[in-house]
Amino acid sequence: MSSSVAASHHAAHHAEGIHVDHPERSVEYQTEDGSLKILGFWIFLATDMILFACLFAMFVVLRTHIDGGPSGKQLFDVTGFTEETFILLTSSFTGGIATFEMHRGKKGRVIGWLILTALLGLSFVGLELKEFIHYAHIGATIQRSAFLSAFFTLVGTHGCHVSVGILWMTSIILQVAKRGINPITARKVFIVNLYWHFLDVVWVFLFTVVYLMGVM
Amino acid sequence: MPAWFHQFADKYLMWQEGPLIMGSDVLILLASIGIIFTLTYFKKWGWLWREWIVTVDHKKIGIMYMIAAILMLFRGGVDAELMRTQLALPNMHFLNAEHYDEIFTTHGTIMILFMAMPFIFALFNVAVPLQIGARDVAFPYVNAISFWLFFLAALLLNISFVLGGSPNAGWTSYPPLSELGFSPGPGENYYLLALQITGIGSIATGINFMVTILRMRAKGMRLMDMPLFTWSVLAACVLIIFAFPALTVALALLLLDRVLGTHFFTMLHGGNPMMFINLFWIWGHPEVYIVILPAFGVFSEVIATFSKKPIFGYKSMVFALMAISIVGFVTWVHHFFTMGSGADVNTFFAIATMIIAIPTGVKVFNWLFTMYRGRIRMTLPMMWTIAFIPCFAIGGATGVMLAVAPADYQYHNSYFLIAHFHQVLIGGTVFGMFAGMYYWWPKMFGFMLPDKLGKWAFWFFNIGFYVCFLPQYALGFMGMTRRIYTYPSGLGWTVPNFISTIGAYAMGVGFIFMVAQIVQGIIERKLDVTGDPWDGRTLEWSLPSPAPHYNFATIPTVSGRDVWWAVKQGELPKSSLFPAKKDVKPIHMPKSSGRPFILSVFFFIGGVGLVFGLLPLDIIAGLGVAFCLFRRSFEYDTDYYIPVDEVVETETTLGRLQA
Amino acid sequence: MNRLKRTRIGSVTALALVMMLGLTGCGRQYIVLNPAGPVGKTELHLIILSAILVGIVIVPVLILLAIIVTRFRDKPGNKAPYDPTWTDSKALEFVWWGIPIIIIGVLGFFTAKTTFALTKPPENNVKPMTIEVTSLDWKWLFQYPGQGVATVNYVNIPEGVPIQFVLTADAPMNSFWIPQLGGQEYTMPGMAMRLWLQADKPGSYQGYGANFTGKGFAHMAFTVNAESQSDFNRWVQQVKQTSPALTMAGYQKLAKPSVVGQSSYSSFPPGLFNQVVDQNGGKYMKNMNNMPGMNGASNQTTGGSSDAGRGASGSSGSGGTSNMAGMSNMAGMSNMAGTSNMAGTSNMAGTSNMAGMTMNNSNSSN
Amino acid sequence: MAEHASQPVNQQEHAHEARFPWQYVIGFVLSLILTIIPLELVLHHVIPLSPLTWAALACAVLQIFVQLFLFMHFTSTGGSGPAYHSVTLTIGFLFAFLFVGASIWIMTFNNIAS
Ligand code: HEA
Ligand code: HEA
Ligand code: CUA
Ligand SMILES: [Cu+2]
Repeated sequence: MSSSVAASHHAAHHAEGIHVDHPERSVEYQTEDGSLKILGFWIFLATDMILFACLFAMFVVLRTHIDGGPSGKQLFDVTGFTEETFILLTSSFTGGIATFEMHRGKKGRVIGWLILTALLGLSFVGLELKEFIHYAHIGATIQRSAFLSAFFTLVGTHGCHVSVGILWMTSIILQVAKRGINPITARKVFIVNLYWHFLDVVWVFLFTVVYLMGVM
Repeated sequence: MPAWFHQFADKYLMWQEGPLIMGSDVLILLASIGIIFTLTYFKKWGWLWREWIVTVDHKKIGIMYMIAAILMLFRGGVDAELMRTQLALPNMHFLNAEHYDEIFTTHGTIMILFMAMPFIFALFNVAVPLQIGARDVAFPYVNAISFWLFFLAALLLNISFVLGGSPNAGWTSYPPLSELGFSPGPGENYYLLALQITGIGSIATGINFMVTILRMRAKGMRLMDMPLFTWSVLAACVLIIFAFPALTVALALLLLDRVLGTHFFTMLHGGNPMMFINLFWIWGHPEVYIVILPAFGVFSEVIATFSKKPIFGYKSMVFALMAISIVGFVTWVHHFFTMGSGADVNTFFAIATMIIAIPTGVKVFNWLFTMYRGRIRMTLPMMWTIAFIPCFAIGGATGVMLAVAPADYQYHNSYFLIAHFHQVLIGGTVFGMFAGMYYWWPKMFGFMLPDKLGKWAFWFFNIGFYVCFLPQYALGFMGMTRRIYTYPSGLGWTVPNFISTIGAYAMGVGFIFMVAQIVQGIIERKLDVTGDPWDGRTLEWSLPSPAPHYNFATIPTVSGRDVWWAVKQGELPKSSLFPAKKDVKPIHMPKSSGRPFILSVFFFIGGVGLVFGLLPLDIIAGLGVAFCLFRRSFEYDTDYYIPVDEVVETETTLGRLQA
Repeated sequence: MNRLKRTRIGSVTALALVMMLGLTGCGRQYIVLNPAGPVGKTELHLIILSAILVGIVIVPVLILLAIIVTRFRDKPGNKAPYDPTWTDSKALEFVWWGIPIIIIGVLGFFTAKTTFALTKPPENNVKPMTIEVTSLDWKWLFQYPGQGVATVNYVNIPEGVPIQFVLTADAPMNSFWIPQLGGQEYTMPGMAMRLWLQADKPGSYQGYGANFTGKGFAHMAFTVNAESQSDFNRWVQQVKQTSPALTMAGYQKLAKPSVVGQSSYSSFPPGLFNQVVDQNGGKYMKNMNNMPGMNGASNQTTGGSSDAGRGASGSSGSGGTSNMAGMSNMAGMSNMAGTSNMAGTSNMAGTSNMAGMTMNNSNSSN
Repeated sequence: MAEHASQPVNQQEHAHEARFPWQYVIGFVLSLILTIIPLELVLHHVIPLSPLTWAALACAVLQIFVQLFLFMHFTSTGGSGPAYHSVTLTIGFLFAFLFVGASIWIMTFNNIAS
């Protein structure tokens, strides 16, 4: 199938009303608009990175301000956050495979891997929620101390990002299912995966700075 | 009157607070009725919606930004006049402390975020795509969202004065003063939400223009061929992208403190108020360069055009812009030298701050030497530009004096500081925006503005400026601190304050002349038929005024800088910039959409909900935003084509089509 | 035509006038320019130096502008050269990169030098004195740990003695400024900052709150009376004999938002200042000192007298203009060592009980 | 028509991932290793605290590279022009670390030996 590429370039020029500007490029970059959006999204990731950096700065400054309440060492459960970490790492990998299959034009597999990724994401969010509820239950609420305010906000912001990612991925799964892989859906798959990998990177730092250093 | 109305009037319209608020209530009501009546009477609602609200055309968005910015300049200016009136004499009772506090807070906030920012965005939109030979910006739909977010955020902040009370903790809003315990009531929430909403729009604009400039330049235009205004926009975008997220975080955390009871910046339970200040200035210092760099870009264009000479030291100019934008990120502590982070910290940030003077100075010298051996034409844009140089040089020099950390222990929060930043903000940004407005006015609207009233405006504003702000340096040395609503007599403060107030009134008169000039221009409508009224040098002047909605029928081919000038000199063939009939292809254009507006309205509703703690409104808003985003994601039919015939016809009428 | 030039000249003269006013005798009012102590003098020297240095570039710029704008106008018969191809000059670029670099270099050098110098007491031979300053809504409380007295909205100091003001706030942050003695420093809740000042001659000086704290902020001025050591001692005795004591309840009343006049107290609750610092967050600094990872974070100062460390909770080594005891505590990664040790120590439990001592200005929702 | 629309990859650009997603598998394995190392180090307290902290941070930084280069095609633009995003992100990383590092420095009690 991938051998028919060259031949289908021009045929696809206006397939589905999609104006392919650059048939020689990798599929997600084939429309000019798509390649602009990918660059734009990278830059958005840079801004999001600064956002997380500021939250990290806040957390690091407040991490010892426990106001007589529980500290990270008392709260954090190693198995719990390790599980979360491995789930997210795996989901980053499965998301990557989805991109890989997208490049090979395998619609069914793309959908499959994306569903797997979203499910992993969902279980990550579930575990995190469970963790939060547990903390709140034992009195470690966001209002308890500056440390906990910073903790919940930093980790929670990441969790919100993941949740948005899941909704977004779902909408893209539907679109791929409906329209197949074309330069537009391919771009969407590519971008949502950029986002997903980025969240994985952020989590690695949460894992290190919040959890590991918390239990050190 | 029914009881509920009384309650509403007392609690939210704050009628018991006296004539000032009541007057504003009535004024706003009358103005709104007037606008609604006019639109209805002339049957303009449909027109407003079709032509403006749903537009994604960068040229129209630019115009809307500019109108909003001028309105906000008026609002902020009235605030300034009120403050100056109160300060004219010692022990005045024109405003009480609460009102004065609200007024300087909204003055600063509005001037920086709702006047300077939209004004630079206006010029981004008006000039950048035309200067680089693009059909629009990279993401026209997002561009519309940015505008409407800004617009509704501005509305949100402006209704605060008459609905629940304005913020009153200063435009810097330091906790713990801005925390719930010390600032109860909705005012501070208005500040946090309005800034948050417009900030999101600004980040989007930063990304948008960065992608536009990096990827949508005309064929053959290398980065080092770009006009300096475009370069300045790129530099400002770098600043926006890396600075605004810090503001987002600072505002969000303070909001959490206020609505959710967290302890980021509270005094008790381990909060650390200084961290807000740190985050605020991580954004705040770059922010002042965000609003000055585009002004620098305007000056570069104007000086080259009206000196009939290419800009002197182009490469140096580009390097200086980039240097300012990068070094601008490591100076933020100079706003709190006196919070005592230690001598090593202060020394580092002091020297980093001073270093900015070097590239800025290089720019000043290059402007001077562009005029040197040139032929200077004293048009309005050029007058504002020339007026900028001494004003900014003095303001910059006092900035360098502030950067001397131990000396700043004596200047900090005094009127010396107030004088510094008005010199750079007005003498730099505002003069720059005026210059840019006059310069591109014909390109935006297709007609020229009459000179005479503009010159009156210029002189009143300029002389008024010095009369207003030079005495404030003296006040600083006399120990007058900022943000005091009144002062006792006998300290020597009376005379300088009185003079300063006279200057402020003169500036107000200048502003009125400017408005009169615009009104006269609209009535006279002296059309610019050439498209190149200033004998310009860059690509936008090769287009008719105003440009057709697709800008360029065919994307021009560019080689080198100042191509339009080169074409006029016969150094480049006209055919490289003008369309040939055989090359015209259907033009791919984004469709208009009402969704950016609707989306922003949901943000506004959410904002109101958070300001007053009305959960249902927040839920509606959240669902509305999510719905809009999903609809957009599933929308594939977002573009249309302008057929060749139509383009050919338009271009033929314009007389631009080449054989 | 020449109007532009005229305003330019006008503005330059106006500025010169302002400067002149400041430097000549008629400028008694220019208190920053008439310092009455070594710190203010050092700062004034730096102000003058910086004004001259920036003037070296700015004045030529203004003159150049005036010349260029008059000479190169686009009018018929202008004989000045017109050369649109002259758009670059290595030599000139060198000049205007070079000269500012040198100027900034010089200015930067003196800035660094003075910044470090001002962290030390202005005078080494005289035994310094400590005064603890608390900014409240909207008044200033001064406590004299050595003398045992306290005042509100005025402060008496002996002349010729370096005073270490230890600053905190039990309200939104303010800034403590006595222009004629020297520059300001913030008062911040939970932190004890230090500011060295000294008056060389007796006199009465204006003090201001320089950072906005809300409605009553404009009325937060205070007076500083510098007098001879014997007069000062006599004053202390007088206060001790004639003034009431400041009780805890009295402090709590004082801490409520209000604008008040001057008053004096013959004594104050011991440890009040430290309690205030602690309760607003200062305890985090204290714990730091107990932490094993805190190596090298506290050197004993030479200049600080025996009571130098008293005011600031636990941070013993602070001779600085600008030390932030009670500030956050991440002195490099090594500090993180302390985190685990810290949790639930008795120390922590003890201090947290203090929260809520001054109830009226807690802005917590708990 | 689905046939046409599915535009597979340009062979030169992505030749290396034609059959088996080696790149992703290697990346995944590396990310697991880089997570397990600090975890083990922390749980078993084998080295002193300060180097331990730095080691954990170093592993986290290495993970950035794994995700960027092996998963996110960090340097590729699919042939659409210079890799502006790489420059932007690199500056972004510098600023991110600057903001965190400098904030800690600023907010830290600085003692000037005098
Ligand atoms: C457009 C906005 C703008 C611009 C461009 C600047 C430019 C500069 N600013 Fe200003 N600043 C503000 C807006 C701006 N500022 C605002 C709003 C505040 C207060 C906020 C608040 O507290 O509310 C502030 C506050 C502020 C402070 C904090 C003071 C305090 O709070 O105590 C400091 C301290 O370093 C400072 C320094 C500088 C410096 C060194 C520059 C430099 O970039 C200036 C460089 C320019 C020149 C120097 C002139 C041209 C150069 C030459 C002709 C040749 C070379 C010259 C020399 C070698 C001297 N500014
Ligand atoms: C771009 C930004 C900008 C601009 C353009 C201005 C413009 C002006 N500013 Fe402002 N200013 C700030 C940004 C700006 N300012 C900021 C950030 C602060 C700090 C706020 C804070 O502390 O939180 C500040 C604070 C500030 C103060 C200090 C208040 C205090 O600390 O107590 C003063 C006092 O004189 C002042 C005066 C003025 C004046 C007279 C103008 C003039 O240029 C205005 C000119 C007037 C107009 C353009 C409109 C004219 C109006 C009419 C035509 C109507 C006529 C009506 C009447 C006469 C009633 N400003
Ligand atoms: Cu503020 Cu330490
Ligand atoms: Cu600044």
